[in-house]
Amino acid sequence: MGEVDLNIAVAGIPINNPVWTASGCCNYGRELGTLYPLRELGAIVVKGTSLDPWEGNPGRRVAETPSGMLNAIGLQNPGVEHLLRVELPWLEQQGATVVVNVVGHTVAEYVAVIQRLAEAGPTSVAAIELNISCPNVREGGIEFGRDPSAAAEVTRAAARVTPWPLFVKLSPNVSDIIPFARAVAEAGADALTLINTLVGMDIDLASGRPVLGNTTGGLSGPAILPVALRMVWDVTHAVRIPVVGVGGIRSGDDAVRFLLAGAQAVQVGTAIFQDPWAPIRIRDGIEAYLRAHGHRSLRSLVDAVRHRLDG
Amino acid sequence: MGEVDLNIAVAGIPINNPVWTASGCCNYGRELGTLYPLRELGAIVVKGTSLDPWEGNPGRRVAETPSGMLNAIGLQNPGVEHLLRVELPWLEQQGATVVVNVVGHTVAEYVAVIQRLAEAGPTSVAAIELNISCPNVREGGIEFGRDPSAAAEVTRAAARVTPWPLFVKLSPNVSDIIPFARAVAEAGADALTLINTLVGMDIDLASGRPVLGNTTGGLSGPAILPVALRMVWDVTHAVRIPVVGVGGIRSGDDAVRFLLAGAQAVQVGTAIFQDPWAPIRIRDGIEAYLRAHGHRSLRSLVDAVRHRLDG
Amino acid sequence: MDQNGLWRCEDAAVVSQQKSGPDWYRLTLRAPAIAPLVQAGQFVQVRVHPDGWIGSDPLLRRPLSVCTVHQDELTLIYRVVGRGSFILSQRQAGEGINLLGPLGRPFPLTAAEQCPLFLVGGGLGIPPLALAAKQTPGRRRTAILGARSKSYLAGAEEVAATGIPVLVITEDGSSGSTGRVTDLLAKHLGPGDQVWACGPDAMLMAVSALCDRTQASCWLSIERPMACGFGVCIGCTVARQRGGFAKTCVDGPVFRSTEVNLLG
Amino acid sequence: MDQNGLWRCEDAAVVSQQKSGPDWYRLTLRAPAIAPLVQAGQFVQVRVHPDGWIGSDPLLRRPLSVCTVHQDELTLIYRVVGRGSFILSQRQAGEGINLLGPLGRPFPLTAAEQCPLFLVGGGLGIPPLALAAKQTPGRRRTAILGARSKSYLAGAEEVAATGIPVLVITEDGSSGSTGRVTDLLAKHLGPGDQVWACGPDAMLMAVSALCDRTQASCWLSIERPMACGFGVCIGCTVARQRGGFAKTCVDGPVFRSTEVNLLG
Ligand SMILES: Cc1cc2nc3c(=O)[nH]c(=O)nc-3n(C[C@H](O)[C@H](O)[C@H](O)COP(=O)(O)OP(=O)(O)OC[C@H]3O[C@@H](n4cnc5c(N)ncnc54)[C@H](O)[C@@H]3O)c2cc1C
Ligand SMILES: Cc1cc2nc3c(=O)[nH]c(=O)nc-3n(C[C@H](O)[C@H](O)[C@H](O)COP(=O)(O)OP(=O)(O)OC[C@H]3O[C@@H](n4cnc5c(N)ncnc54)[C@H](O)[C@@H]3O)c2cc1C
Ligand SMILES: Cc1cc2nc3c(=O)[nH]c(=O)nc-3n(C[C@H](O)[C@H](O)[C@H](O)COP(=O)(O)O)c2cc1C
Ligand SMILES: Cc1cc2nc3c(=O)[nH]c(=O)nc-3n(C[C@H](O)[C@H](O)[C@H](O)COP(=O)(O)O)c2cc1C
Ligand code: FES
Ligand code: FES
Repeated sequence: MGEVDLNIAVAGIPINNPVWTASGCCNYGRELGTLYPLRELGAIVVKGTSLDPWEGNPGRRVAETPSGMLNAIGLQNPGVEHLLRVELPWLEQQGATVVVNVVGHTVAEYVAVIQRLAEAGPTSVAAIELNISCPNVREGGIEFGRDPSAAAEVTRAAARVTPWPLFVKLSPNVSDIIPFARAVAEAGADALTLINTLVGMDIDLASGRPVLGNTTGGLSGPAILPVALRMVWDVTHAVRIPVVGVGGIRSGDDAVRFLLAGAQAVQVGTAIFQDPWAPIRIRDGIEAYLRAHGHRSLRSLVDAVRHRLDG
Repeated sequence: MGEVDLNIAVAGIPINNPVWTASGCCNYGRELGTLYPLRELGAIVVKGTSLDPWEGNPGRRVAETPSGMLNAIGLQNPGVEHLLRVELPWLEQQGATVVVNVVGHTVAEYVAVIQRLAEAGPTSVAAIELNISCPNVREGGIEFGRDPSAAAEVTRAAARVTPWPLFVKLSPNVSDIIPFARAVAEAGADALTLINTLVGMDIDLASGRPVLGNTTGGLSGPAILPVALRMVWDVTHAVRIPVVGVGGIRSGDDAVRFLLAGAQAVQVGTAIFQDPWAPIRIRDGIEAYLRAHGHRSLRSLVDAVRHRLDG
Repeated sequence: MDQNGLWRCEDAAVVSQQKSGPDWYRLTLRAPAIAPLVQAGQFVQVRVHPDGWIGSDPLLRRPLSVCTVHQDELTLIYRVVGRGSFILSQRQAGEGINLLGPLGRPFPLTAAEQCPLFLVGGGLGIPPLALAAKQTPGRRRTAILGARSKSYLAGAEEVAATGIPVLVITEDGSSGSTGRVTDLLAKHLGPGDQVWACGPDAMLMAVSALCDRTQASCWLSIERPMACGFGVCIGCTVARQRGGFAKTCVDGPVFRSTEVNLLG
Repeated sequence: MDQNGLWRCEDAAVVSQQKSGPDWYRLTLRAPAIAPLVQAGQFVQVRVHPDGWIGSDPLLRRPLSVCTVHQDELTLIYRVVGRGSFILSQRQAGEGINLLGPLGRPFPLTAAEQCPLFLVGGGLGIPPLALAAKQTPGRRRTAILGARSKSYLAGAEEVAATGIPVLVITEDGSSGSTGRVTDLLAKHLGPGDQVWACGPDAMLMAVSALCDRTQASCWLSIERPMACGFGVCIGCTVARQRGGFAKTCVDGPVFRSTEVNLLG
């Protein structure tokens, strides 16, 4: 049996396999890098990066839930200058393919992060991923990701300044995700990542108060897989730009479900916490599936699904 | 140690304990009735009832997911006449407290079901629960539950004709649940039930096609508990009418979390499938919690939480 | 807990668990409340987790047909196909396994018909036929059992142990004749005969079509994914020929072939 | 899988598991890749499920400090407080348990200071002090161990076995003197002394305040809920006195008391 070719280009970025690590679940790669070469990952999506350092939330930040977890990290990160000075040079040495997840409180902040990156022009960066699940301080704290026109506005502004392909990561906490997908696609997104976390909470029985310092948190892990898969399916049936699926993936079979729903790549987040080798296992699982189903390449599966979607 | 009093009135319905069975998860009570007296349940919310019989969906209807399940029953039910003729007389004999979950494709259908019930005036019925997660055929299939004005319209029409307290059961598949809660409260709802299922799907690896006959299905079970709890919390902090919490509850501790979030009662759905005695276990678990925390009555906990919400 | 209904919930004790084929197991449980009640064709809903397991995944019970009953013990024969059956296969003698049952409508055991009765089973459809053979002592029965090859004839031993004539057929000819159960059935079935069949949908449809052509009466035991197994979720439906859907867990799993439409 | 990093992943074999108190257990594992690397104060991330368990609940690993190391074996002492620790308590000799480790910043073992060192532990904070005593042979150490009552002094035996002087105090006086660890520590601590403390936040804050007053230096081992345990999620933070948050899993769990603000 010959090799299965896992190479694929997503929105013009060539990647050697479709399994990426999700933002916020692999930091800047140094920890996983002690376990295996980061080149083994299709891409590494680094922690949400802001213009200035963000402190993150006080109090308890994580809690376990049935087949899932809540997090309220509050996008703690050391800012774009640190990324450029410390993390990207190291990532470049590792030969990693880097996607920078960008966060901001205003359109101007998102734009400034991308401009600063563009100015410095690090060669390890392959794409920008806009995390629009941030509170839009100008609009009274409503997330960019919960209003299609705000989502389009930040996308348009980012598309104007990015020298790299632009991925927009959508929030699942909406009545209908399709208008968001359409709005950001029209505003210049090259690809979509979905989904971010669902909003949830836990309450402590002893105190009667919320467990998390931030009251609510983002629900991730296997529990949300069916919701993520449905949103990927909805969006691939509605827009033509590539989709990267994320949400609860912990096996090759899980990942293949997203590919069958029309995604061209997947990201792995929470599964890393239980098993830091999860992305490698998942990649190998996809390869095994392709081989068992007579595909010589990932491209062949992705094209077959695309054909079905178009048909 | 004295007895803990679990009696409470929710929107004017006196119930002997706060644990109800959720609609669609106990049929009309006959099956559970072979295991324990239905009077042991705070109330039984019967299967969604339509004017004429609904056939339900073809193809596969259920699938398991991590800590959850998907269902695409399609609201199969034998219609309101059957309920009146066959089920309610039997439920009355059992001394059960019945809540009728009502479904329809148009406002007129919802109204007609309630009018028919009102006409017949069965004494076992204690309340009406509007399930507004139905496709609104007049509005091109968009759910009543996904548009606050459609939700308000059907609520207003139902409130006008119901002789019983009116509960409205909200869909979690919305960007912000508060406008829905406010809209239906203003339109005359006496109480809110939340949440219904999240939309999800699964894909079969062998065929590459959706597992469920209906493509998507409703996600229920422990996986969704954090989302349900957050929505109950959001709504009890925004509106004054009573809230009944539902979503993934399978233990007394789970139920207490909802009471601490401001719910006055809970419903148990999916947990029944694993353990038909779950509602009884959960009731006993709430009682044990109240005793351990020095509450002589459920009322005392509910009032303490209300006080905190108002404070 | 009051358990005066027709079905019970009990912590059964594992008497023995053996791997008996490439991917299938024999599990014998001491279940004094449930075992004596089981009628052929009925099933139990099995909680696969270890005693006291605290966790919600896998969430649902797994339905398994009862293969044989000896006093207060019952034997299940099952194939490891996914995580539920895998976890079940790890349970060992002495451990407890929680069961709900017996559930479902059995084969028409009480119909005192005099015609020949064919018990037709394919693969994991064979096990319940052992109890069917045992519980129809007054009837002229023949078992026709098929599988892809010899080692997949799970439950054939139990059927043979009842003493009724057994005809075996495998797709690769490794046991009995070569072919499928309908090939054998076609040779023996006559007008007015009766067939009880259990196996994959494709087999059931072929058997049912053969019965129609031969004017034999036919009962099918149908598997559908279940959430509850006791009638409350309406998740396990099969289309009725006259329209609408029946629940396979309480209206079935055994249906008259003319009642249901397996493709509907 | 390549495991050339400083932390490893291995299927450790359960050598023994004993219930050793009202609600706590001693678990000894053969972990040849991890055991030799462990420094006092470090922990392992334990997958509590049985081998091959297929399911996603509980989802996360559970962090447990290493109590003692003997060649390729390590001993964990843990309390059953929830479902993860309950499931762990059901694992038996011969079974496999998957570990990640050793993780975290240990106590400042290499600092060759000459001052007296007090190892202060409360409740389930006692176990890691056994390894701390073992790995500081050149220093003048005293252990001060407290719990609510005698049977909750989990790990005190292991500390005593290192041969260092041990002072015990319980809230009910059932072992040693009556009161809290700070009552004893106050009697012995002098300026310039050093304290390594492990226990609940309230105890750590009291110890830290006492050290400040006494002008002793103080290290605290801090427990925070963790998702990953190896630095990628930023979920396990404690506030830094100079602002911002530190990760307890890689920047800690052991911190200089002046670095952190337990209330922040
Ligand atoms: C009435 C009835 C009797 C049965 N009797 C037997 C028997 O005697 N021996 C035997 O080996 N198998 C039998 N089955 C099939 C058996 O229930 C499934 O093989 C088993 O549930 C698979 O679970 P899993 O977790 O290993 O697989 P998974 O595929 O991981 O299960 C995932 C979900 O799909 C459901 N599922 C998967 N396959 C089937 C199937 N074929 N039928 C129904 N649901 C399925 C499971 O219950 C579960 O909810 C019977 C099924 C029914 C409905
Ligand atoms: C670095 C470190 C070392 C530890 N060493 C020990 C030890 O040697 N002995 C011991 O008995 N306990 C120790 N603990 C605490 C131990 O991790 C928890 O008691 C355990 O995780 C509880 O899990 P559970 O599933 O039984 O409880 P649950 O309450 O069901 O757990 C639910 C979630 O909360 C987390 N959690 C609950 N309690 C704690 C806690 N006190 N600290 C951190 N997370 C918690 C769990 O990890 C899990 O994610 C340590 C914790 C940390 C952070
Ligand atoms: C601890 C944690 C931190 C996260 N931080 C970010 C982030 O900085 N930016 C972002 O876009 N998504 C973030 N996410 C969301 C994940 O990238 C991912 O979309 C989500 O967790 C669902 O995938 P999973 O179930 O595989 O974890 C975070 C998730 C977790 C669990
Ligand atoms: C099989 C099934 C059928 C359901 N049918 C209905 C229904 O008819 N009407 C309704 O309002 N909700 C229905 N629901 C939703 C439940 O009442 C409940 O809101 C949801 O399942 C979440 O609770 P749980 O996690 O406890 O199941 C159904 C749920 C399931 C699982
Ligand atoms: S499985 Fe629930 S009704 Fe049949
Ligand atoms: S637990 Fe994940 S960073 Fe510390």
